[in-house]
Formats: sequence, structure tokens, C-alpha cells
Amino acid sequence: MAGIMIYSDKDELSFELLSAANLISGHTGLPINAVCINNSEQAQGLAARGAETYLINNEAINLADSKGMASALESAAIQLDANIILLSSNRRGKELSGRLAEKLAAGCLTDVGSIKVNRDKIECMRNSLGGAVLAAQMITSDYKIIAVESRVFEEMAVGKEGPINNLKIEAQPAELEVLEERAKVGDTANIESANILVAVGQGLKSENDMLIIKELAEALGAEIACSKPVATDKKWLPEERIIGLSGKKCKPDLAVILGISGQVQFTVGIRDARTIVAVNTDENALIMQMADYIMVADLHDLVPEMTRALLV
Amino acid sequence: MDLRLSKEEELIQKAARDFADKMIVPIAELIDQDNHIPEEIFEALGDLEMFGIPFPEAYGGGEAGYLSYILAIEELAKACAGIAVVISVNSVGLSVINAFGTEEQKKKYMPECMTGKKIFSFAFTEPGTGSDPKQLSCTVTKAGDSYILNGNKRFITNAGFQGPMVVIAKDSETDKASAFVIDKFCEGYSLSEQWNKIGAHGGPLYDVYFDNVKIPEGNVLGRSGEGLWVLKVAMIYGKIGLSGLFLGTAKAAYEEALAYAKQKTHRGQPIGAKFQHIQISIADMAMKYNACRWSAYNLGFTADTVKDPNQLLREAALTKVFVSETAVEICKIAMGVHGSYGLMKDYKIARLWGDVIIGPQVEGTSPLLKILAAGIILGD
Amino acid sequence: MEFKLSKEQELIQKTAKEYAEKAIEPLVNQIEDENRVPDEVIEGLRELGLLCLPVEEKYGGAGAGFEGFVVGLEQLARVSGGVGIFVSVVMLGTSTIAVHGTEEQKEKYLTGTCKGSWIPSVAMTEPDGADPRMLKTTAKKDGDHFILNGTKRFITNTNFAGPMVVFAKDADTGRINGYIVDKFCEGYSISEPWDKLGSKGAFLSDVYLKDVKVPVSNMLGTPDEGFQTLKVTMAMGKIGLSAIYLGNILAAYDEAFNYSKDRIYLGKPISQFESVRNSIVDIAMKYEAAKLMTYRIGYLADNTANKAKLVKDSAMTKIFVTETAVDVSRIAMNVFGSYGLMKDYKMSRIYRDAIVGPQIEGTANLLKTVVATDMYK
Amino acid sequence: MNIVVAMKQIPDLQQVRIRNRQPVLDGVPMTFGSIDKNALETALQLKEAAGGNVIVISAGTEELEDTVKEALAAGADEAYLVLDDELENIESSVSAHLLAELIKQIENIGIILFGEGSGDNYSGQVGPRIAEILGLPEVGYVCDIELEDSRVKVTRSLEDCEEIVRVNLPAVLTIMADINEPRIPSVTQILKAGKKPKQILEVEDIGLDLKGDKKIITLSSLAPENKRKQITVKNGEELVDALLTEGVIRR
Repeated sequence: MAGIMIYSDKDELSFELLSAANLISGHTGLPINAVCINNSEQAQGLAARGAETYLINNEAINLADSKGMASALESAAIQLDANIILLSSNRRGKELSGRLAEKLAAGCLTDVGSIKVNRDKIECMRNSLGGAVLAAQMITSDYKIIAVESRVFEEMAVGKEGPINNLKIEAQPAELEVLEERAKVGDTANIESANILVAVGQGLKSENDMLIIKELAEALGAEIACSKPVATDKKWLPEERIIGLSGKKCKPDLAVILGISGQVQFTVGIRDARTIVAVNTDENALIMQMADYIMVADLHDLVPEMTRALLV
Repeated sequence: MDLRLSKEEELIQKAARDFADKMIVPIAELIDQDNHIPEEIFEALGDLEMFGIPFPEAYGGGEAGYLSYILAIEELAKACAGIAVVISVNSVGLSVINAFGTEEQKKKYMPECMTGKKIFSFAFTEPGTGSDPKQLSCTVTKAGDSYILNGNKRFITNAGFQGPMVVIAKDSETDKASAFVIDKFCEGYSLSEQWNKIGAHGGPLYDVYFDNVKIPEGNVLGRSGEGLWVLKVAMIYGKIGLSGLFLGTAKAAYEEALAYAKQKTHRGQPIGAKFQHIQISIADMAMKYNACRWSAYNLGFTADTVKDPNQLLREAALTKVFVSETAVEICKIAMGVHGSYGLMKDYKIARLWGDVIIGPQVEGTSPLLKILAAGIILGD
Repeated sequence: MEFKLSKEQELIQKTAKEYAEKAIEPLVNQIEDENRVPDEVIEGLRELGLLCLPVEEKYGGAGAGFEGFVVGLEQLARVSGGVGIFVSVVMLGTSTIAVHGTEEQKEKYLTGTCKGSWIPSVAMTEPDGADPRMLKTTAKKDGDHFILNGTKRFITNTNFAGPMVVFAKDADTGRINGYIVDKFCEGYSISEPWDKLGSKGAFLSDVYLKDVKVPVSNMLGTPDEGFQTLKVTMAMGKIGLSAIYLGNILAAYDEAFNYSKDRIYLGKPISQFESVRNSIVDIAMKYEAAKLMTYRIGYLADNTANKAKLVKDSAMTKIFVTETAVDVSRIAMNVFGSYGLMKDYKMSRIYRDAIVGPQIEGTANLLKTVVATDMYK
Repeated sequence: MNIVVAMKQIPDLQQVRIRNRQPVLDGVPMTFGSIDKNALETALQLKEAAGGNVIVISAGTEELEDTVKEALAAGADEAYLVLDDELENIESSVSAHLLAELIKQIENIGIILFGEGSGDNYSGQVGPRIAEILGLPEVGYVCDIELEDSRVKVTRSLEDCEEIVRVNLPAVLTIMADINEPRIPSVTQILKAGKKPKQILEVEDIGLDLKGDKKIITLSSLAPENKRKQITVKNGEELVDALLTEGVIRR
């Protein structure tokens, strides 16, 4: 029994998983099976990227029911003879991984930030202790479930066409029903995909000062993000813009970090940025140690100055 | 010795700190300006049972002891001295009722004064006498099964809030002092304008006038003629509260200075990293705060374990003098770290400066308390 | 939280107090004049377990922890500051070895001190100062030995046989390490004793090390642990001093209190005068604060696994207690008036002793910068 | 109806320092993870609306007996604990089995609540795993709960949308941190915490082999290396110039 199976509810994430599967397959020679549930568009996308694709068409399988979904993927894994299962570490993916792992008596790693294959050993890196440390871990059980964070792998490029097979799976009766699905109100910024981020923290004195931040962000072509208290305590920005352990993990080309002291709960979400600028009044602030460009200054002085410098 | 906080002590401290951070800190400046604490704050503090920490559960208290009481007062005072003053004086009233009150008096007055809706006062000081008990001029005269109270009291905290007040007055016939509980705003009770106090705003002071206030016989507190015993107990518990209070002020001053020294730069370098005298100031404050802290906590522990009132009074007086005087020193050092900025009301240290100087002046000035403690130490 | 000595600690306090009053008090002047703690006192302390309070029982110590140590030392130092320093340096030597020593080193030197006749010393300071980065004493590796050369200044207990922990710089790597030297070995010599202003009684001299040969096995800790060892020593020294000057405060308190009751002025004891009463209360108040700080550092030392971490708290305590001791001595002196100046009165000695505290083991201002640096980390 | 809240004892992360890329846990006090406190608050609000008991379950080292007072003080009625000093850094699969055993001891369960992730590892597995062990439906990332008779209507917050789901009880729910703000416990609640009923199980009672059933091995665990340029700039202009030169921004 050996093989790789990938699944995600999101098309683009499944294309990323395909890259991850290719990495593992490259070292181990294991076959790759891409599974789609009630989503033929995704199946075509995966096939176009060269995957051996299995489409499960059974409207009785409810995407929102982790129980039924786990059961469907369990039988897919058995039918496809796959023991390494790659899932996306988005919210649906994380719910599913725990449940599926329990079904398969599998070890499971979620929020995996990178994968290294050492002969046939798959080493996963993930944050632990609130982001204070990065742990390299390996699953030793027969079945292995790995949920990979978004943007860790590039989407697989379109190439040689793979086949689309139909896979027949019995649906379990769902104990829940979806009454409604609605778009999130208000802010829909996706700070994870932004190339430049301006992040503000508790150094910001009042909500009015958000204006100068907006001006700077516009001048830079950046999205605005924040540390947790700015959104949860002060409510100056929506929760979608929180960077950190319980927020988003971002890897922009440039992060301009203003008035954030740099507790690990925050830095864990930004430390993979390519270039980091830190502005803080305290030169000993932790954030300064992880910056490429350091400036000891009050952000209220610096931000307008920087905006002006950008606009000349 | 075991100097770790128990889980319960730690949680009470944390509850007070969380409440202070969330509810008091944002409006502390406003309280200082308006000299007024919003009623919601009292009610919320009542819900958290911050008014009744050391008092028996049977009367609505927490029965958590005086160490926990000091831990909580410290946290609240760190955010706003005025709120801590109100609680401390309220606790003085509760303490004496708890010690001397009849079952009936306890049932009537204690529970309501732990909710934040009624607040106790304690009235002893008078305009002509300062705090000398032998020269009391407030008098009561027996008339049937009541007493008639006349006279003035000075600098009475919480006198403007609804609730009971303990009054020490002299019996016109026996010439002995007794303690009475009255309801504020009863007939014949009136107040002066507020005193314009230098700091600890929010717990305003008034003079109180009694004009033929009728007190039922059942409202004598303790035995008739034993008013000075009541006073002694009040002094003990007042000093416990104030020790916690000025410990909190000292901590606030220290933390302000520390934050300022990290933030304020001089030619691109924070002053705390650049100047040795700032570093020495920070260490001095930390050291002095530590000494205050163990003294105050020790007083709380003593109050929970020691029964001898003289020993407790000695400890309470010494600790209050030490903590309040040291708090002034700490605040002075913190002011030094701030330079001219410390003089500006935009900076919290300016407010703390007004708060902290109150410590050595109230509930017995330092020299007066030393005379009192000397009597106990020298055993004469 | 519980501010209460355990029964055992109360008993240590009582034993130390009784022994100090009975056996040390009559010899105090002799100890001062000869600048030496008499052998019978050392033996007495050893027999009662007061010499090695914090050393583990398996090496012959009392196993009383540091809280027991500060409580006991306070009472000894109350009677004689010199004996206080003597005992404190024994603790310093044994603790440094106890924290970073090997089992063999501990077995040999701790047992030799607790059960034998050795008295340890610790040598860090040099004529150029006490900054560890400026140490000039060198240790040069030579086969299975190190060769030590250099001069150490103001070292206590150098006149007794026993181990001396010498901090020296490795001539090759530049790293600082502690080495256990047997005093009076070949190449070891000492200067005439320094004539100190106060806290007299513990022999204090310079030490000359000339080609002193130390086996490799006598190095303390691993080569890269040297700085930690040094930190431990620094922290421990300050714990000892805190207890000594707490004892000094207690002595001043006792003296002033008793004098105020005995001394008659205008027909009544001066304790009836407000200014004197005020002074007594000030002393009582300051003693309480210093006591809580000192007992707390003892408690902390017992409850901190990594003793090097105590540097900040022990420094704060030492500054507070030693400076308070000077304040208290001044106040007590005022109670005595001119009589306090006379050597016939114990107060004069206590006063001289007090000023020693803030000057040694790092002056107050130096230590404050150390504390502040730690707080800014 | 009993409402069960699972909480995890973790070191107070604010106090963890890093030395030589290793976390220093010496002397760091234990506490409950912050999202767990939101889960508890959710349970308390449900109880206030519909009655029942709030029962905290947790597995951890002996210190847990003290730590659990935080939850009992905040208003939980009862605690079911597995205590063992071996229970440190245990895998999600082991936690799930221990907690599932505790849940089996409790009757008449309506809702089992989890935080969406623990404060330290944040892997979010234990809730779904327990749902699987107990064969219950599960909804994750809940930001709103409305009780109906034998069902519950919840809002699940996904990355790009919200989903309103009706689910049969008993069910496992994992909640988001922004669902509420945990209350501050009152003094008498704090003092009563230690006296509330506690059921304590030993690992042997459950018959789980802690060491034998390892599914994950940790190869290394280090603070991430920081290789940054660390260039100090003096003003905004200099900063912008540097960024332009590096090519990360364009005017």
C-alpha cells in the first residue's frame, strides 16, 4: 500500500498541493492521485496540470459536514491505495484533517509551512509554542496526513494532460444542513496575497491616525494589516487584517511594520517576508531584531515623511 | 515562608488588573478632570465583589482576607487612586461594623455596602480638633430612646454617596466618646461644598454638618462610651487600605518612568539606554517598589493571622508610613526621569504626582503615626 | 503567600542568637583587635552547623537552604560584623563549588569545610578593579595542569587553610573560569592584612599567585560555563552581605532602643521625648523593610534553579539593605548623642561597620546600572 | 443539558523567552490558552440562556489541578481531569483519546466546545478527532450560536464567506476568538473555585499507553534563525531610497 492523495475544497489550493505531491513523488516515486468532490471544474484544472484525477460526483456528500467528508476521503484513500494524504490547511482543510486522521489512526500535522523530503522521510516544519519555535516533525504512523498552508508551494503549472476518472463513493447521512451561505460583510482584503504590507500596532495613538497610514499604503501600493489588539481590542481594523498566530501568515515582498513591539504571536505571521522594515520608538523592541531596515522613530512623525518621499 | 501567591490570590489580583485595564484606564484621565467616578464603575466593581474582599461571606463578602484585599487595591489604585480611596474608606466602615456591630446592624449595613450601590463613610476628624480624640466637639444627647447628634465633621470621604456613616461623637452627659451608625442624607444631615483636593480625584471630600440628627438607640456601634476602640480599629483598617493604595501609585509611577525611559530618545537613542543616571533612577525605583511591596503584602498577611490589635496597629502604622513616604520618593524619581514633560498634564506622571503626596498626609500624618507606633514599640 | 518562618528556621534563628550572645559577644573586642575569628568560635559554629548552613547534608552541611542561612547569619552579624563576613565568605566559597563543582570537587572541598578544618575563600577582585572583563590573572594550560599567575586584592579568609576559588583568564582562549586553588600551596603568598575601617574580624589581604600549579580537574565547571560561575558567585556574595547588614541594622535598633530607655535626661528617660521616639520608629520601620527584602532573597535563592539568575534581585536587595543600614546607623547615632562616639559604646562599632556595606561587592551606583541593564533586556 | 468545554494547560506564552534559539520554560507559569477562555465564555453564555451545567475537561500535569481554578472561578460548575506528570507535550491523538474518555463519563451532553486551536500548537485537531471518536457531528470556526430545541444553529466563519449551519445535538463545536470577550471572575467565584466538584482520572484508569503509541516524532525544535540585514536608517527619505535601490518598491 503506498501512494499520495491530495484534496482541497479550493481549486487554487489543490493546484498548490499538486506541487507538494510532486515534490514527494519525485523523491519516493509514489503515484499521485488528485481527488475532487462535486467539482468538475477543479477536476479539469487538476487534469490540465497533469494529475491522475478522481472526481467524486455524489450530491449527498455535504462539503460542510466534516463527518461525511472524512468518511468519503477515507474510502477514497482505501480505494486508491494512498497512505500519504495532503490537504490544504485552510479552515475546512484543518477540520477535515483531524477527523480523517482519527478515522485512519493516522498522525497528522496541520499548518505545515514547508516540506523537506529526506530519502523517503517527509519532514514537515510547523510553528509551535505559540510561534516561538519552529519544529521539524515527521509522521511515523502508516497513514500520514499533512495539511499544508497556502502559498507554501506555487500552483502547479498547466502541462501534460492527465486523465479524469470517476470514483464512486457512498455518502453518509449528514447530521447537519447548510441553511445559508453569505459573503463576509465589509472588508474583503486578502492580506495574504498582497506583495506589500503596512502593518500597524499599538504604537498607533488614535483611530484618526489611520488616515496617515492609508496615505502611506496608497503611496506604496500596499494593503494595511495589523497586530491582534488593533482589531480585537481597539476595533480600528477588521479581524481579517490580523497578522499572527491566530491571524494570517503573510509572506509579502515588503512588510513595513509600524509601532509593533514584536511578540512572537505577531512575528510568526510575518517573519517570512522578504524584506522587513521596522519603525519603533523603542530601539530594543523585539521587532528590531528581525528587520532589514530599522528606524527608531515615532510612527506619527515618520509616516507622513515617508509618504512625501514616495510621492516626490 | 512561602512568597508565591496562591492560585486564588493570583486570580483576584488578575481580576482587579483586568478590570482596571479594561474599564478604568481608558477613563482615568476623565475621572481626574471631573473629580467624578461614573456609577457604572461602582456597580461593575460591586459585581466583581471588589468592595467586600476581606469580609465574611455571611454578609455578602468574599472572605478572601486582607492580603487579597491589598493585591486588589494595588491594581485598582495603579489605574486610578480615587477609586481605591472610595473602596478603602468603604472598607473602614465595613471593618468596624464587622468588628463591633450587632447581628442586626451587620445584616442591615454590610451587604448593601458591598454592591457598589451604597458606600460607607467614617466621620471622626473635626474642624477644631484635627484628629485628636480627646477634643471631640460633636455631641449626642439622650432623648428618650434616641440620641440627638449635633456638630461638624471635616474632610469626610464618601460623604456625598448614599449609604451609612459611622460617626464618633461625645455623650454630653458622660463626656465619653461613642460610635454611631447613621444614614447619610437623613434629616439634619448636610454637606459643605467639595474640598478641592490636590489629587486622588473621584473620591471627593466634604465637611458634614449634623443639625439635630436623630439616632435610634439601636444604632450605637459597640458599647456606649467605647467610641475610641472603634476609632482604633478604623485606624488599623484604614492604614491597610492606604498601604495597598499607595503601593499601586508607586507602581504606576515606576512603570510610567520605565516606559518613558524606553520611549523618549535623545539624539536617536532612548534615554534609558544612553544615560547612566536614568538607569540608576530606574533601579532605585524598582528597589524601593520591591521594599514597599513586601511590606504591604506582609501587612496583609499579618492582618489575616495576627489577633493582637496593638501589634496590628503598630504594623499598620509603620507600613503605611513606609509605603506612603517611599511612594513619594519613587514618584519624585519618576518625575526626574520625565524632565519637563512630567509637568504637563498630558503625561500620567503629572496626575500621579498629585495623588502620591496625599499618602503621608492622611489618616494620620507620618510624624503623628510615628508617635503612635513609638508608644507601642517602647511599651509605655 | 505566607510570611512565616518555618519551625526549623525559627530554631536556627534561636540557636544563632544564643550562640552569638554567649560565645561571640565576650570576644568581640578581641576579634576586632586581632582581626581574626578565634579558632574556638570557628569550631563552635561548625559544631552547631552555623558555619555551613546552606551546604547539603550529604557533605556535612546543615541543609538549611538560603532562607535558613540569612536568618542565621543575621543573628551572628548582629553581634559581630566580622564573624558575619567570615561566615558569609565560607558560604560564598562552598556555594560556588556546590553549584558548578563536580561530585569529586564537592566531596573533597565541601566535606573538608563542613567536617574538616578548611575555610574557603573566593578571589575575583584585582588591583585594577572588579570588572571581570579586565581580569589580569591568567591560567595557562600546561599538560594536565593550569599555571596561575597574578595578584588578587581584598580577599577574605586568606589566612586559613582550605580551597580558594580563583577567577582567572585562560591565557590561550581569553575565557574566564574559576579554579580551585589550595591556599598555602607552592607559589601562594599573602600581603599584610588590610586595616579596614569597620566590619573587622575577618582577615583581609591581597593574594599573590606565582606559577601556582592547579590540576586540570580543579577547574570549576566546563570552560564555557565560567561566566555563569562568576554570576553565581556575585549573586551569592550579595545574599550574604544583605544578611550581614540586616544584622547590623538589628544591632543598631537594639542599641538605640535600650539606650533610649536607660538614658535619663531632665529626670526622665529620653524615650519620652518625641524626637527620640520618632527615631526609634524610623529604625523599626526600616528594619522591617530590610528584613522582608533579605528573607525574600533567601526564599528566592531556594526556589530558583539557576542561581545565576539571582544577580538582579540579589543586587537590589544588597543595595537596599546596606544603604538602609547606613541610614539606620545615622539615626541610632543621633539617639546616643556624644556617647555614640565613644568606643565604650557598642554603637560606635556598629556605625563603623555600617559604612562598609555599600562600598563592597560592587558600590551601590555600579550595581544599580547592573540592575537597570537587566531590566531593559 | 450539560455543556462540555475542553481546555488545554499551556505555559504563559507572554513569559517564554528564547535563549540560544531554545525556549526557556523554566519558571514560566501555566495557564489556559486564550481561545479556550473564549470557548468557556461561550459555554457560560449558553448556560445562562438555557440552563444546564458547564463542565470543563482537561488533561495535563499535576499543576492542572491548580490551573483549572481559572476555569472554575470564571463560572464552570465542575471539572473532569486526567492528571499525570507524563502528560506534557502530548500528541493531539493522545489528547483526543484522553478527553474522549472523560467525555464518556459525563451524561446528558448537549454541546462540546473547543477553541479553534490551542494557544501553543494551534493545530486544531483535537476537536474534530474527538467528534470522530464519539461519532458526533462537528462544526468548526463558529462565530455565532443560537440554541434551538434539540439542535443548534451556528455560523461558521470561513476564509471568504460565512456559512449558517443547523446541526443535531450532541455536537462538537470549535469557536473563534472573536465570538465573545471572556468575563472577569468575581472574588467569591475565585474562592469557591477550589471547592467545586472535580473528577480526577489517572492515565492507568483509561488504559492508554502514552509512550507506545507515538505517531509523530519531533526532529528539532528551534527558534527560527534571523538573518536580516539590520541596517539602521535615520529618516523617511533615506528609508525610501534604500527600498527603491533594493527594488522592493517603485515610485
